[in-house]
Amino acid sequence: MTLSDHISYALVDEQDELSSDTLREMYRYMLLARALDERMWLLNRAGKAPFVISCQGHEAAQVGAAFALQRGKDFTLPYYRGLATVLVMGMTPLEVMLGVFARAADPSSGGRQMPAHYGSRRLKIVTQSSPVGTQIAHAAGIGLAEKIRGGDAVAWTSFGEGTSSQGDFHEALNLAAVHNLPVIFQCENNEYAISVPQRMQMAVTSVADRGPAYGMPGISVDGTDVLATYEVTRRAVERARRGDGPTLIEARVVRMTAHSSDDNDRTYRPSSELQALKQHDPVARFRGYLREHGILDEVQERELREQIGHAVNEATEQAERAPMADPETLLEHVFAG
Amino acid sequence: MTLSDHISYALVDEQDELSSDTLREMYRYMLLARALDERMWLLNRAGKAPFVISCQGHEAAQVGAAFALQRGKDFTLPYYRGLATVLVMGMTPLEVMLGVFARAADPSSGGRQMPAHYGSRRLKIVTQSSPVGTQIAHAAGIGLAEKIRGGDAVAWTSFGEGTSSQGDFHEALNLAAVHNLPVIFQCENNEYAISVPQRMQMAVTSVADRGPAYGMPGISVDGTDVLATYEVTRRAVERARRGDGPTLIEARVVRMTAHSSDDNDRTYRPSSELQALKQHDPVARFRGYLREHGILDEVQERELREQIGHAVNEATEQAERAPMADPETLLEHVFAG
Amino acid sequence: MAEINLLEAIRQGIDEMMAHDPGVFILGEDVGKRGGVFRVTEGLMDKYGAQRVIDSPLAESVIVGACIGAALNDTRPIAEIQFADFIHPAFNQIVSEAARMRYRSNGDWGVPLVIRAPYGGGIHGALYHSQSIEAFFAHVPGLKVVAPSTPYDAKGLIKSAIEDPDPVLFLEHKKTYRLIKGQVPDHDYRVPIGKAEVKRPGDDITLIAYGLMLHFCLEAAQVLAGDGVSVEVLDLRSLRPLDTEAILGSVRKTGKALVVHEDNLTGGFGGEISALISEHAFEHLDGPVMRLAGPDVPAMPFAKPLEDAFMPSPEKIVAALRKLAAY
Amino acid sequence: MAEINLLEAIRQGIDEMMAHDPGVFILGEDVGKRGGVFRVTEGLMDKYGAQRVIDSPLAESVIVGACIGAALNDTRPIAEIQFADFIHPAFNQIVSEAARMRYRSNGDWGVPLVIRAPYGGGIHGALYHSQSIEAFFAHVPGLKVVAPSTPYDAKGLIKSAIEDPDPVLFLEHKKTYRLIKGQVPDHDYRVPIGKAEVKRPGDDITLIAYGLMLHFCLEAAQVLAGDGVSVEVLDLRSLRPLDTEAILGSVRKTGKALVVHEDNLTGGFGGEISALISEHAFEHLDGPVMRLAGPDVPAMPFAKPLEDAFMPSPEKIVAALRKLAAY
Ligand SMILES: Cc1ncc(C[n+]2csc(CCOP(=O)(O)OP(=O)(O)O)c2C)c(N)n1
Ligand SMILES: Cc1ncc(C[n+]2csc(CCOP(=O)(O)OP(=O)(O)O)c2C)c(N)n1
Ligand SMILES: [Mg+2]
Ligand SMILES: [Mg+2]
Repeated sequence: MTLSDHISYALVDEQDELSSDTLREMYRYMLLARALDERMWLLNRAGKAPFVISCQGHEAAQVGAAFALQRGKDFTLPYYRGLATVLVMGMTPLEVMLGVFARAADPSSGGRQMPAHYGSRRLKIVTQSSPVGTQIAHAAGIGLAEKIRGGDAVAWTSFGEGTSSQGDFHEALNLAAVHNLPVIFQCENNEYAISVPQRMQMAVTSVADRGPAYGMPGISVDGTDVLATYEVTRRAVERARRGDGPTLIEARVVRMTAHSSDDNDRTYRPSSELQALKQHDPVARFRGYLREHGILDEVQERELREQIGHAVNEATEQAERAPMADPETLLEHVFAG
Repeated sequence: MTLSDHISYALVDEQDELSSDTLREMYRYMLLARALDERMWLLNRAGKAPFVISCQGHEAAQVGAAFALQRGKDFTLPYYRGLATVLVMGMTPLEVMLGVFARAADPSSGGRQMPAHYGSRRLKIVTQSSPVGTQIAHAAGIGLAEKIRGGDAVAWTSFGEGTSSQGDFHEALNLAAVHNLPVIFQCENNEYAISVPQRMQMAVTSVADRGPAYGMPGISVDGTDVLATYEVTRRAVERARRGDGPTLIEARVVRMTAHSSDDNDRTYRPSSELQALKQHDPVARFRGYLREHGILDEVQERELREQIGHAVNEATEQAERAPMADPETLLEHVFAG
Repeated sequence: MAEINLLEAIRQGIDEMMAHDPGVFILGEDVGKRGGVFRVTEGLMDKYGAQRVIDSPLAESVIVGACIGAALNDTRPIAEIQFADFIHPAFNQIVSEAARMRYRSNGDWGVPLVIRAPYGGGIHGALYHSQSIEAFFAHVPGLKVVAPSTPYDAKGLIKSAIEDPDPVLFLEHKKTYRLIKGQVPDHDYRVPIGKAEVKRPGDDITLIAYGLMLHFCLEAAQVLAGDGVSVEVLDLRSLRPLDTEAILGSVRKTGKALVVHEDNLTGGFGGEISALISEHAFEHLDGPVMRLAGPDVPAMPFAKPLEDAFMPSPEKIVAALRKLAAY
Repeated sequence: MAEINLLEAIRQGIDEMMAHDPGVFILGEDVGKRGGVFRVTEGLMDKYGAQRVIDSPLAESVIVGACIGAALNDTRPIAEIQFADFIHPAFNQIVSEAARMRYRSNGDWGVPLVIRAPYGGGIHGALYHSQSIEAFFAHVPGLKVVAPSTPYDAKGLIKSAIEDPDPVLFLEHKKTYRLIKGQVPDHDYRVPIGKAEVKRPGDDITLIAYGLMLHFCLEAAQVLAGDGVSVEVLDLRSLRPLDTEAILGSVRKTGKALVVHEDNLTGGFGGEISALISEHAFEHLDGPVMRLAGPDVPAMPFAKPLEDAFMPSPEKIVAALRKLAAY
């Protein structure tokens, strides 16, 4: 039994008032993302995973947003921090771990890409590259095709605040606004682009300020608050499905780790800042909320963690045992057929 | 005697209250630009100039802005509609006509580029290409170098509203804002990019709306009003010289001709609109102002027109007689030395 | 059968595909009311509506990028780049994205996209309206690059390109648009991507070209016939996939080869063809593989004497052929 | 004389030029506090201040575009592209602008700009952190392209590049950064742009390479020496301007040539070299000019077995050399 069996697809819908089950399910995804992420770092330190890049600190923003989308219908174009996004959209821990180990069965790329370059046609998670920002244009195009074809699916894409400096961000938001396309642009602002702080990246305090410059709403939300992110995304999805056009959402988050396993953020982040990070942990925050509101008790929490721990172990072991791609396959899939 | 001998450099300074002489000088540049421009079309229709692209309708925006700059000190990076800009910055009618005829002595490119791709190192008019928007980044870089070198020159660049859709616009304005660079971005909004109307180009009514999204002032001005354009530019120049950073100015203008001599705007512009264009003629408007305020009488006007007519004739004849580049020179200037 | 020019052939091909498949649409600057600055898409907006013939903002990266996205969402986009010279802002989207999505997703996602780009000079277009761009893109695995020279091929290839499951860069030589006319059958047909064609058979020298240069080569071959030299003219039609067998087959027969392109010599696609020949037909060579190409200057000037000096011409090709024949 | 690695050599070269000329400055992502993701600029911000070592926004087009502007305003900018793979958004600024300003202004304006870009694979960088990009840029007239393989050359070339009045793309093979060490003199010196160097003299085969491949070629040549075959290894160092005389001189002597690069085969720069040789040294050839290169797949995969299968290796070079020797 893998964890994915527990996923209740029905929970991912557009309801306004979230049931306790849904809230616990959201929490479960956040915990799962965190557990997988932490495991990746362990594997990296153990020399088993040459490259790791984290979603730690972004879980609430991603889970909140993804719960406002419809799995199997809406397109997601997450970036490399999108682990929690792809989990909610249906990727299993095993599938994720196959990517971490770059195995042949990695659904994203068969081990061709670095880990965290998620993709799955089945789940409408669009294959992602490393050059930042290109997916923002693809999201606009998916929305354009949806409009041409008369469908009501939504394209949701995510990227960092550093990436909002790329020309593709500008061109894509502008096009989406001109044509009222059903697209949601989620900027996960963690205030750093590797070592470059936000004040060296832009002269405004919020990326959301740019929405109106394109003629679309720009909304800044506390991205460590899963319910707040859910709610703004839900409204943006409604707006998009109604044909009223795109929304830019800035989710303010924290990057709780170094940029990646190749980085050392102590060289550029003040230690006081590093120490304060834990205070903004979105997982802890949501746990506090659930406990406070009596939605999650200690027993449930323990069960959940055990379940997840088990799933992560199993996924890790299974993935590690899976074979690498045959060198003969190097030449495959340049073109179709 | 060429017309340039008449140019009083001192007039191009930062004074607040413009003297009558200065106002007449502004008018003279507008008239000159118009006369040269009209002559180019005649030459085109006569089969003597294979390509013409116009500044008609943009004269006030360009002359107003350029009078706020300091010739020989400030950099200009105009686009292909910048005839009036380069005249004020010191290019002579003969130099312009040498470009129209693509003669070897064309100071912009020696006949290598299409006409209207102005450039002159002596006059700090930066060599311009055809791919739109690239110069916006160069302007930011000139400002950056100025800051590094501790100078107080300003970089002024112009482009159309269509061009504001390019990624380079976004990246350059953002960089200029982050570093408070002494740059003025003048968008000459004539509501068309060839045949594409503004509403298909952007979902906002004014390009100036984008200034605040970068953390810089965005000012929309009636670009058919030479004095209004002068005034907003003067303030932007002061701001830039003070080290307070860049300004985005949208000058609302009209494109009184087809996009270029290769275009036929009757295929996409309603005839009512075409007929109404003359009502927005910035040259006529400024003439009205000067007459109303008793700054220009009929005699002066006639003299000015005669002088200009003479200068345009002379420039045309001289340029036409000038030799083409020797084919042997094809391989020159790929690299220095 | 009707005689039409190359531009009309492309328009017809697009029109027929749009009529047949509602997923085919066009995105580009001035493609709508204006029908494109060269008029390739003229009349298509009236016929298929502003939803399928879309005047884009002036932004090439998102023209291509959005078309990639649209291709992923079950449509068949045609991106028009107004002049090939202006494709460079979209370089990243083409090279890093369109060309790699299938490979990087291990075959999961594909990008059925056509990018049309009018290229080439000799039309008084100056430095930025005359460029040949094929060398940049024919180097990119995952991208198909075609460059037809006749109306028949153009129509057959544009239809193949639109149907192709992978991204195709469709290069249209501006000077051939109205200059080159030819018979095009009334019935539906395709020209396969990746197949060259002998446009004039011959025995003594293989002359390899595409686009406008193909026509200059045919003229030159005619002149050489007068010299008693039989020149085989091979029209590549597709640069990627390249019809290596057709090239090698011809050269093995003739023993000599001249490659002609308008693009700058150094690092141009002629180098690839030359290298292939010397690697795989070395023993058949009776002389050096030669190249005739645009000189190594940044681009083609506006002034007529300079433009003429830049352009390869039938005369220059004749001179090179004579040199090779005499070898 | 001190033994340092290639990365340190580049840093030293930049440092010395910055000390000497206050107009030299660096613009790039993470070049400041972080000292670059590879640490090439480590310590330079402390030394020269945040005004001259500038952490740019994440936007390659304006990194290059602003450096072009700065170069026009009397400074000597060094643009760092974090990985060569990410240079493509700046393609338009490099190709249409930097490389053409001198030509298009008829010599009036020049762009003294260096663009540094770490390229190449074999470092587990996967599809987008491993690319070779030289073929795209070595095709562009008006641009210089260098690719050193030793610390000595790297230091001498970066200094020449910074002093050069024209734009230079400076390619640094990532795998050589710390792997390749060598003696670098204490005194000020330059290595001229446009000059190749024989790194190992030989008589039977000319082996041509640059960057990391040069070292693999030296290893392979050593193996062939054991076979009794004398291989001359030519390090191009500059791809543009290309030292044609050095190439032809060597091949005229040996009669055989193998070109090696990591970049994809088809349309790669090896084609140009092969074409030059067969055009200008045809009569001296005792065998086909051969190429060994990365296969024609969009890029180098992450999974080790696939990455290894992609990379040219000393063993593959040995095999190709043996085949050529036996010809
Ligand atoms: C076009 C491009 N340039 C540079 C890089 C190298 N790079 C990878 S991530 C990154 C920083 C991204 O910052 P941000 O967008 O804020 O996202 P975050 O990692 O903070 O979530 C950089 C510079 C890249 N991947 N693509
Ligand atoms: C990158 C690029 N794409 C396309 C073109 C072709 N083109 C030349 S001018 C133009 C329209 C420009 O419109 P706008 O910026 O509004 O300036 P205007 O001509 O209206 O003053 C286009 C599409 C170009 N020159 N460069
Ligand atoms: Mg960030
Ligand atoms: Mg306009």
